[in-house]
Amino acid sequence: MAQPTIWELIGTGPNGWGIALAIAAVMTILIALSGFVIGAVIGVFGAWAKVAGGPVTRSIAGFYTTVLRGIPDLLVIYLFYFGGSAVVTAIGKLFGAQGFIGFPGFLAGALAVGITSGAQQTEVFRGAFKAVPSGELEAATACGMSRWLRFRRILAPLTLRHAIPGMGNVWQVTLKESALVSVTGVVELLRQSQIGAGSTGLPFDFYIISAAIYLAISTVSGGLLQFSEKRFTRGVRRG
Amino acid sequence: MTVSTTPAAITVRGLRKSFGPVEVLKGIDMEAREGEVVSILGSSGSGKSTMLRCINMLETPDAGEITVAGEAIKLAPAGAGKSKIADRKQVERIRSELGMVFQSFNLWSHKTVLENVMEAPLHVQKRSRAECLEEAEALLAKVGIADKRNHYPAHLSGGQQQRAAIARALAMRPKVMLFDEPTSALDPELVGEVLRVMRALAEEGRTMLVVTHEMGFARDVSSRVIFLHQGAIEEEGRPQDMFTNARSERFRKFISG
Amino acid sequence: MTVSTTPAAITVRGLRKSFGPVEVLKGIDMEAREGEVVSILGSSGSGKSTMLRCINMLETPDAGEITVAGEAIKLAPAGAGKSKIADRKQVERIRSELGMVFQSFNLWSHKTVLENVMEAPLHVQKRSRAECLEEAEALLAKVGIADKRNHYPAHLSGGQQQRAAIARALAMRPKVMLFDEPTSALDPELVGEVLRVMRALAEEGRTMLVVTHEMGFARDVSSRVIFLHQGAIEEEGRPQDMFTNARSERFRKFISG
Amino acid sequence: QDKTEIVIATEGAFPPYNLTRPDGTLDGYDIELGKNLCERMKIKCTFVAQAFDGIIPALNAGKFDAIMAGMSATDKRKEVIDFSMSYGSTGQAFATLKGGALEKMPMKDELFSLASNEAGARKAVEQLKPLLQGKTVGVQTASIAARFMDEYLKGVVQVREYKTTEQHDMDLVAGRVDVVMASMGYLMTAVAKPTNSDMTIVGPRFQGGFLGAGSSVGLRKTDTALKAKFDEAIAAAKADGTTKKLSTKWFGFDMTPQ
Amino acid sequence: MDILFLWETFLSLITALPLTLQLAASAIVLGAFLALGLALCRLSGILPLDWFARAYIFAFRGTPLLVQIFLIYYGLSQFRGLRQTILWSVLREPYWCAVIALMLNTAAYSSEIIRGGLLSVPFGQVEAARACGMSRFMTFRRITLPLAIRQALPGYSNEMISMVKATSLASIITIMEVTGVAARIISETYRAIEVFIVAGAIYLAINFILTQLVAFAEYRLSPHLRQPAALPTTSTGAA
Ligand SMILES: Nc1ncnc2c1ncn2[C@@H]1O[C@H](COP(=O)(O)OP(=O)(O)OP(=O)(O)O)[C@@H](O)[C@H]1O
Ligand SMILES: Nc1ncnc2c1ncn2[C@@H]1O[C@H](COP(=O)(O)OP(=O)(O)OP(=O)(O)O)[C@@H](O)[C@H]1O
Ligand SMILES: [Mg+2]
Ligand SMILES: [Mg+2]
Repeated sequence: MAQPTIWELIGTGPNGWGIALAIAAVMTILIALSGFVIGAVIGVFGAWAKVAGGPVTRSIAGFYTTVLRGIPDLLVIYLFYFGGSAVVTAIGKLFGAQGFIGFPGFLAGALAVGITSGAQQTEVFRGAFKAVPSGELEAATACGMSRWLRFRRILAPLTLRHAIPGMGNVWQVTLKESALVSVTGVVELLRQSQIGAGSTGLPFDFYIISAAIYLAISTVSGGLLQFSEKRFTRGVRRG
Repeated sequence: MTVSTTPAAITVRGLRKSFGPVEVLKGIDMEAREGEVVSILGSSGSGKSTMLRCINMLETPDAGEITVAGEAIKLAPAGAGKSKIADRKQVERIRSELGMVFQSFNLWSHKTVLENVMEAPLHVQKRSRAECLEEAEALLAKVGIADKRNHYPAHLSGGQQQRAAIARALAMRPKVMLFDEPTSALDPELVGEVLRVMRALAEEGRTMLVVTHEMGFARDVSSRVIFLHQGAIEEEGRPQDMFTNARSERFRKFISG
Repeated sequence: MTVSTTPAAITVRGLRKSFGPVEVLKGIDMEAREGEVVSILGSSGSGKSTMLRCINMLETPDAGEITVAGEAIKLAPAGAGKSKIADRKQVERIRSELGMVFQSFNLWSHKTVLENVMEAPLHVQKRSRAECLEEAEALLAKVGIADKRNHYPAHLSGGQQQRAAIARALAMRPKVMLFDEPTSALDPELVGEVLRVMRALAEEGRTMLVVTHEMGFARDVSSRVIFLHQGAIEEEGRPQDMFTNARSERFRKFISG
Repeated sequence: QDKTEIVIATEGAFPPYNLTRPDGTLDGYDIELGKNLCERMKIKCTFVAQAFDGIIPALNAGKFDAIMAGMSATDKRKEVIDFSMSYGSTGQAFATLKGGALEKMPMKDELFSLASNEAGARKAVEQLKPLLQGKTVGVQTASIAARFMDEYLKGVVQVREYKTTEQHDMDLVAGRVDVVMASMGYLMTAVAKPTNSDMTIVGPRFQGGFLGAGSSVGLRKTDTALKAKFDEAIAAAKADGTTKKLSTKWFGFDMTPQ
Repeated sequence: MDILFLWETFLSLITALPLTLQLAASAIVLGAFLALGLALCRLSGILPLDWFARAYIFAFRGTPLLVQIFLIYYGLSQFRGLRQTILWSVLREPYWCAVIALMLNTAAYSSEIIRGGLLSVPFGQVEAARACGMSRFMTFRRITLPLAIRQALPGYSNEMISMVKATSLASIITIMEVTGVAARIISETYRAIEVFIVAGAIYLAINFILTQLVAFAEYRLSPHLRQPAALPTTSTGAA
């Protein structure tokens, strides 16, 4: 049995897994991105509920973050995929996702990833919020800003300033977590590498290739994060 | 209290506020009529800042009634002898008519000086950008920091920050201005400058509550002086009366330094 | 410049500092002899704070020489017309002999007032806890905030914060004190109190550099006055000379307000 | 409920039973045989790949209708799903490193059935015990090989469980384990890999009993009609030599179950 | 649901709990030191250190932990040369490989969280420390770090929780911690949901205790953000 080289493996020739890996990488990005965005929305509301909510909303948010951060992510995905099949189908109709991916496994995965990521982002935003100087918020309050306006113009930018490193972490975690979605039959990057590794008997080549692709995705997203970190730390004085 | 026909811009009745076990305001009654300039004097920790902050509800009073331009701010009991804001929309509306200069400036650190000044007119009052810009530039020129318009607050000197804060408050063209030691970081020359600006505002009929340690200002510009001592009004009156002929022993000691 | 036999506590020669394109200090030469109280006057933005901050190297000068108690602070060129600290240990040692009161107080928000005051004596100077505690309590009593000893800075009024900052600087028993507007948030009574404390320090032979807007202090307490204008020393001299008979037009205008 | 179309799940990365070609198509013994069976049953079938972890729950959740993934019909599995008759049986074998202490394991290539010759199997194990004493054995987690270690060699060997068989091969080569046990069908291809050139199959083979009746089609318990059809088709494929032909093609020997 | 089965599962899983805790604790503690070092390298302003830390964080955050564990355990053992060295006595053991991989991974994430915390410290407070002659180390220890920890704690609790959950990946290198045992029970019984629920409950319990500890620490560390409770007031009135 002649062993293909790593270059042949990533090529598009007869032994080349290039196209399959590329499709899987796109799938990984899609799952991670939708999960992250869902998580960000949940995170904002979660943090808001924890910081400004009454006792009831606070305990709901507290319960959510404790449980969702506390249980293994795989369990969440399993519950969504097997247990919540009916719910997922209903939501799928609501979003009209059918035409796009054509497989509820994706939806289950993205939602499960989003909900776990949301619990983490809640904590990140809450921590960042606490670092905002209260005087600057008072100044906004004092000039009659409504809660929403104050949030949008003052609180959000100042919170983001402190939240971006933490969000970078959550994004990286989410990106990796997308791999767990493979139990729903979605072929993302890690699953594709396992298939390749199993089918060819070349586990190292495939793991190294997938590591490289993950790194490439991180590089691009890392660049974007650094850009936004620069943007949001305008006006900060440091020795 | 002087009887007058001018309507009251601000009325405070029985204002009480505690922080934890310490009662900081022990029942304040006062009134500022339209166009009046009221100086609030008092030693450090006597509750001057807390009083201003209660007027625009940055601190919620435990008890008492605050009326701005004839409209009483609605409070609801919150248990344990505390109150809470009953109608958030009302408070927001009222706040947008009260300009405040903070003792510690509280400029928004992520915005340049110009952006700080334009923020509220543009987004709270929704005035046109061109108009806001023009007015902001004029205000910055008036307080003498037009050349710093594109600096972030962290890169300003103390006096420049204070002037930016004053410009920011003025930019909202508020009916009532609350100044918390607006000249503390300024040199005599600038103090004179800022006091001139404030005097002009007073002449336009703007009501002002000014916490200050500038006896000169209290004496020469204000129409009434309130002296706070340990959370209560110890003495109040027209400046010419109070500075020459104070009833309170405490106040005489205070102004003699 | 007055010739004297007392050794110089602080000497500044040719001090220059720019922020970006703006030159804030344009070659400052000054000297403070031991036991001298030097008032630094100047309008807002003239570079007073920057000058103090350069003396204890919170800002690294671009050029110039700073000597504290006969010891020149070592600087190394850092390219592009900038310098950098050459010997960090030296700077740390020198700083521990310079007390500084910041214009914006900069109290440590995670420590109570008492902890703020005890921090440096205890951990930098490694004095005994009992001694530090006793001295800290005495200082807090002196500035009148002994009852706030267990409060965190966020729960203090402006004047209380400023007094805590003064106590913190004094607790190190520094040879030289750098005060950046130490009375800006204080009422006249407290200003008097604090100035008395400072005068007592001066009589103990402590050297002081005081940025101030209090003309009274400059005239009555200080042994020399420096007037900064746009980053350069416009005039300096003994207060009695300068206030009655200033050469500089600019300074006359400044003090007339 | 006569189905005319079904979806069959396979693992997709377990050659030679099933594997994925670079272009994404599935191939292997399971797939070729499966297509053949479908033709016989006159049912249109599609193959999908599904990670082994979730494959049985997903079958029961209705994500597909049958499993052909080199899966042995064990008692435990039978509690949850049904199996057709076996379509391939290779038995469990040992592999070790060339030149190692265990290379000379006796009874090479002898086959013991736990079903028909329990006593013989026990005797064979007794003979191996002194040789295996204190050795570390690698097996796949919860596989029938793991069960075998538990029933016959408990206390004699140290067992390490791996997620995939490939991983225990790597640890065998690295020297972390002394011997591995896995299905003969798998080991035949494993020792042929260039990276495993030091690996060799040794000792006797075992099959039957709890080791299962060999690879079978996994089906939902409710799909009795489908099970009957599969049984019929498999019997026919065995009878006309299709299983012999295909297993020789993929495994190098005939693994048609007796 | 079958209570007896759940109970039996629980009994088997709980035997693996000490191993899970041990793995998590060693990785978190060792990782914290490494993380602090990395964060300081990032902020040191010394270019080679900064680049080293960036590259490290990039590599370890950018690739899935699963791949890292795999490459450290199986990958390194591919090198015959390494198997001859003393290192092999450590790397031979799955346990140490798992601890090393988890530690290296958590250090990358934690260092970004710590960096975010360090950057959020108001600069004036650092200046005040410098001005009274504190050495850089003392400023860091007495002022910057305590303030940074308060800010970073919520994000860091995220990371600790992730680590507890991440120990589950150690099962791929034959370590029989809670998930390893759970996976075995699942592949014996195929009752994935039930087993996962029991395992999930165990992880949740650990993480719940962990979050409570962190929340308690956070509460204790931030009295300055709360209204003063009944402080011992020797009230003599204002000055
Ligand atoms: N970090 C900085 N970056 C850029 N510009 C700065 C920075 N710090 C100070 N400046 C500028 O340097 C000039 C001098 O500032 P400095 O704080 O020394 O003034 P000052 O004399 O203390 O004034 P004040 O009395 O208002 O405190 C100001 O114009 C200020 O805008
Ligand atoms: N958030 C708070 N929590 C607890 N105590 C507070 C808080 N804010 C203010 N205080 C206390 O209330 C008292 C009054 O404070 P306030 O800021 O109103 O004083 P002030 O009159 O403005 O003094 P200054 O002239 O020094 O600014 C002070 O003793 C202060 O310590
Ligand atoms: Mg105040
Ligand atoms: Mg200044």
